[in-house]
Amino acid sequence: MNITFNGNPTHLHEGTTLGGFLREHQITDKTDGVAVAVNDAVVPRRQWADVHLRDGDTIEVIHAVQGG
Amino acid sequence: MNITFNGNPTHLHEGTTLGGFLREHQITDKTDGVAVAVNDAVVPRRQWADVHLRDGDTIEVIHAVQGG
Amino acid sequence: MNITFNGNPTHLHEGTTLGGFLREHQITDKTDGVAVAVNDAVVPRRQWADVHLRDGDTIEVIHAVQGG
Amino acid sequence: MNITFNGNPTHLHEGTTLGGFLREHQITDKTDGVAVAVNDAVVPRRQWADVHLRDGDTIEVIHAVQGG
Amino acid sequence: MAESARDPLVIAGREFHSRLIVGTSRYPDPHVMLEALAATGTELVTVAVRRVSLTDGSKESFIAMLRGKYSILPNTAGCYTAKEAVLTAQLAREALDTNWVKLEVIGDQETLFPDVPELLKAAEELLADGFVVLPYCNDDPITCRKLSDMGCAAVMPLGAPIGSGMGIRNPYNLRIIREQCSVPMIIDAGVGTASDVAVAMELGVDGVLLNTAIAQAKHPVQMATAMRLAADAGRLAYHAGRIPRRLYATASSPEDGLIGHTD
Amino acid sequence: MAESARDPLVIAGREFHSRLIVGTSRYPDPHVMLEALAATGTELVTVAVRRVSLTDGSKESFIAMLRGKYSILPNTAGCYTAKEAVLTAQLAREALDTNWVKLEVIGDQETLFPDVPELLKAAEELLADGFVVLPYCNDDPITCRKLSDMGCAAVMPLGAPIGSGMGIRNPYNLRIIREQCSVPMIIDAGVGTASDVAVAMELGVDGVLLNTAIAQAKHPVQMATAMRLAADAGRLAYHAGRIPRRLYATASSPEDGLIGHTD
Amino acid sequence: MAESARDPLVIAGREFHSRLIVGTSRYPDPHVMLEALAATGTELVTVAVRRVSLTDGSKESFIAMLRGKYSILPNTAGCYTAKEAVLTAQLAREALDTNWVKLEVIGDQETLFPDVPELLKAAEELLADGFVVLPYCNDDPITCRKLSDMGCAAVMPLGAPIGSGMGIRNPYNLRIIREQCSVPMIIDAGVGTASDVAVAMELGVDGVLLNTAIAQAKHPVQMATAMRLAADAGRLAYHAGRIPRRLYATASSPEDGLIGHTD
Amino acid sequence: MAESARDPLVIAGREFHSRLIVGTSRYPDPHVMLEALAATGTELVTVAVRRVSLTDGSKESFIAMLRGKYSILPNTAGCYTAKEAVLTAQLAREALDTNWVKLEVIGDQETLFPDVPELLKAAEELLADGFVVLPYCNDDPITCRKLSDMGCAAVMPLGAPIGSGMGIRNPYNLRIIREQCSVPMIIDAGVGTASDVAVAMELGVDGVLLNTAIAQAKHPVQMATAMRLAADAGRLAYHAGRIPRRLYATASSPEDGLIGHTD
Repeated sequence: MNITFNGNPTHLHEGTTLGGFLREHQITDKTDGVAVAVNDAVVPRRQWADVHLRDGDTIEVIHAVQGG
Repeated sequence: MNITFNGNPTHLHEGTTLGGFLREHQITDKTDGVAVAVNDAVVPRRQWADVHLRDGDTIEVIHAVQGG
Repeated sequence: MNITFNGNPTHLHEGTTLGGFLREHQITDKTDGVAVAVNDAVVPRRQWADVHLRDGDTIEVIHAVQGG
Repeated sequence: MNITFNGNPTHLHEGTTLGGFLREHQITDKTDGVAVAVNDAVVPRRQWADVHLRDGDTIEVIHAVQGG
Repeated sequence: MAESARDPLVIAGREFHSRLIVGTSRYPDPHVMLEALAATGTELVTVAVRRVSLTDGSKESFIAMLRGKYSILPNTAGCYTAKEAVLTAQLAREALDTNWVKLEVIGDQETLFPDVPELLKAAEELLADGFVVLPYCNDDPITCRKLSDMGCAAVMPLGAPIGSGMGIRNPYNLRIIREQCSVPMIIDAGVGTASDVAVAMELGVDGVLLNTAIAQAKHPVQMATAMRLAADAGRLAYHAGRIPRRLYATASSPEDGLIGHTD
Repeated sequence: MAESARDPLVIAGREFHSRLIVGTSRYPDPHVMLEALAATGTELVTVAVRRVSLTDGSKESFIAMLRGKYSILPNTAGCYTAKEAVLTAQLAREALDTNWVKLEVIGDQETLFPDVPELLKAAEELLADGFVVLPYCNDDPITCRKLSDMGCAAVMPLGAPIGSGMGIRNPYNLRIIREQCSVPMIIDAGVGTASDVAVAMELGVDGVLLNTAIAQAKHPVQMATAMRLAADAGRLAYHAGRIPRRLYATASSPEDGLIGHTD
Repeated sequence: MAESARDPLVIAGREFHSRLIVGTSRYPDPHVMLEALAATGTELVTVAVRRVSLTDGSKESFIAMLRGKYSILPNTAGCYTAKEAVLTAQLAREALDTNWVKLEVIGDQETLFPDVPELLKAAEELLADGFVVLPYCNDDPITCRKLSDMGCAAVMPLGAPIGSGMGIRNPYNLRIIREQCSVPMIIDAGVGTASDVAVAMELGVDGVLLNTAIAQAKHPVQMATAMRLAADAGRLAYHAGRIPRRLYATASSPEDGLIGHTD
Repeated sequence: MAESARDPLVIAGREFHSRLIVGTSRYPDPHVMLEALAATGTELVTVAVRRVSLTDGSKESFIAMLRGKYSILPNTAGCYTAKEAVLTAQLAREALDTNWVKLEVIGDQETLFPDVPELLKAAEELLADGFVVLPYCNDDPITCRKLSDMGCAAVMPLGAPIGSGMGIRNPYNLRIIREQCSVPMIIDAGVGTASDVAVAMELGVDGVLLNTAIAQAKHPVQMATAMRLAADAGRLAYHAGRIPRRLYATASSPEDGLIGHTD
């Protein structure tokens, strides 16, 4: 299936969970200062494991950076 | 019937027309620089004669004054 | 004889010394923060005793006050 | 003899008059907007003819120019 | 003034030969008002619309004084909401046979600063209804850009609060608006004296709307003349291209040929 | 301008119908200079005096352009001492048949600020020698008072350094000088654009002397016209009596009879 | 500073012993950033939230530097719409365990001025969602009043555009906002140097948010210390009650007992 | 303040660890004066000298309060001529065992502006007589250069008239003086509040002399502390190297990685 991750089209295997996808990017529910939205809705970290990604999903993963 | 004229409660005889009401205040469709709204809708001067006022109507009659 | 002391005409006995005159105003060469001019010339305190005042002398006695 | 003309050392024949010297520079008492000083003193134009220059004289000849 | 005549102010395709828009309020009396308006050289004057009073007879006298002499620009002064402002503008259009409006939607009785969202809403509705909208707004580049993008005929940021006489308080924002804004830019409100108008025009704005500075001056007609001259002066200076500012001097008389110096 | 004509500038008993004194230096060419001078409406122009050069033939051409058209005010620009300034003034008097002088005694080549003691000394000597002295000075109330007390025909404090175009840097000192000074007060130097002239005139000064702001503008003649208008505007506004400054607004449209409000 | 400690800044019931909120952006390096933050004495620092990059490994390093040392105030910098700002704030809340947000909704990439209607909309939604909202806004009294009326924890009008270093461009509007506004008032953006902070605090504002003036100074840590001192100085001076301004002098040394004068 | 301690003020070879010189006049009472002086951190305080009064007994009490705590800088306040000033300085030297003098020769009772020629004359005589001369003068680059050339230990141009509280009226002239002047430059007079001191120090001046702004504040001791902090803040900011001023913004949060934008 195809999703959009931080603005980039990305191909995933069917049945990938959000948690699984994030782990591939070294992000676990222990990673500090990170948050995730799927289709413009924030997904609390405790739910990452349960969320099954669907074709066309848009995923935003953010963290804190320097800002004024 | 009772209407509100420029913010003041006013009693009128049944069947009064807008044109008739205005004439009582020395305003005719020849009076320059005047405009009228009934219930927040402007009534062009050529229609004044045809408008029959109803109980509860709100009438605004304005003219130009000094302004910045 | 007559002298001017800080702008005021003053009568003195002949032979008054500067030191003697100052003592009358509780000023001795031990008094801190005070200075004296006779006829627009500063007289160091160690010389006060030796200076004999003359008729017409102008004496200025000053001290430090609040200033900006 | 040697004079200084507008800051420049200049050699003249004995007995040169101021008027004569100026004529050499196309300046006559008819020339508008010009003035002359010899040794820091202004010489009115009517006297130019009578002034005999002396060795060491300093001559300034000025005119009006653009100014603010 | 020959020079400025060559450079008319164009709003919504209409040419004006004065860069001043002048209010009709707060003059000592109507006679002084008319003299002062004439002295400014303006062709466009603002009026308010208000309820006719039951007591006072004449409903026509005021506007009659201006008819023929000036184009009328009704304002929506005193309106706090888009709804009030739109109805007021529609009544003014009906009363005065003009679809031009100085759109004023204020947020505060004391300071008379604009209410931005209500102003934008009113502008949109009035443009949809065919009005030529001249909005009074903050010196806010974003709001000015929105107003010009939606089709307002001009933007009219304030130089300072209405009636304050504080002049041009924030020339920096006005410069930014000038850079970004394609429609005519009129400084509305804040002018206290003639030099304020000159300063505004030198910023490159297209015109100035003023009222109190003239009407409440000790001598309104004289001040009106001063404003006309200042607008011409500022506009000309803007086009003439001023010298740069320097911390200090450069001699304006030649520095050679000085007397008493040996070369 | 009718209004300003009724209020001439009087210096040493002589009436001028313009409040601008204009320099003749740094124009692109003599033709532009003459056009610009005419555009200012001035009646009094400044010139410098310099040594004739041995090479250049014409000694008369420059002054001939001005003769008849303008009263000439020679300056002592470039003089650092009273001695130089006095001799320069005396030569100018002889050359130009005028006992008027713009007295300039500077202390510094770069900034062209005045040298106060030398200025006062030169003023004293020139007054004793029968000159009408118009001294260029600092915005220093004490020096201005001394100059006027000793009999100078005017005081001419700088608005900003010569040629800086910085305008009126310290209006406060100028206001103090205006309060204290009985002779005409002319702002000499610092003007960069038209509004600077209007600001100066609104302070109540009697006139403005300027040069670079016109001569070095992109379009000198247009700027010259702007300066004339700004001087008239500022003078009129000064007499017209401006409104007071307020932190904020007072409505300039009536606050009663608003639409949609229940009385 | 004993004096200012007695007078803490309270936002949403939380006490801060520094009146500076400091940004974490644009420092030469993280080490200098940490030193500079410490030197300001601030307890509250702003961060942005951005997409993690696929390439760069560390997702935690930056925030880890600040954790424990400072309260974190995430901003919504770069958002143009209420929708973007709300989602960004919600992500920041999830990522950083704080419901505080510096709400920034801009209308223009170049000037970074706020978009007023989108800002108001975003503030409303975030307040409804339980956020403590600190909005960056124009120096517009009406918008500030709306933001405080709807329940924002503070209003943060700009002193000048972000990063401009122009200081306090329009103290008049800020004074009006101060008069009208009951919630804490923070000057956000525009500070260029220490005196700008002192000037702001002397207007009676409750605090200053700054970043570029420190981060981009030649010596950020020194400037950070200067800012801390200036904030304390300005706050103290505000409470100390300054002397009135006068056109001129009143002697500060006694005028009697002068030497050489006959009484 | 560690940083500023590393950068002492050196006048005539003497080091001071505060950049403030503070007057002793016009405090509510001596106790407040002593507390305020201590709060400024100053090491050098000014006093006047006046005739002892026949009536009042104590001749020593005032100076006794300061002895040991502060270096004393007597002034010649109230002197109109070089002659008066020189005698006053000589009396002060005899009375206070110091050859330092704040030289003040004024031209006007009301404005207290200096008399330039008398000031220069007095400075010359006092220098010849072995004094360390700190002259109060106009913001006049030429006079400042003369004073420093003749050997004065510092120049002390006014920021605004004594007691006016108007702050730094003409930063341009002060910048020119700073450029040209090699000796320490102290702003004497004009300060109204803490930010004025910060502004002065950011111009690169070496110190500030003030009195009324502290003594006449509602809370002198608090204002004294504010002045100390402001001097440190301004000095540090001057050394820290401020960011340049820009008309508008440059983002202080990164502009890439924004949410909801497709790359």
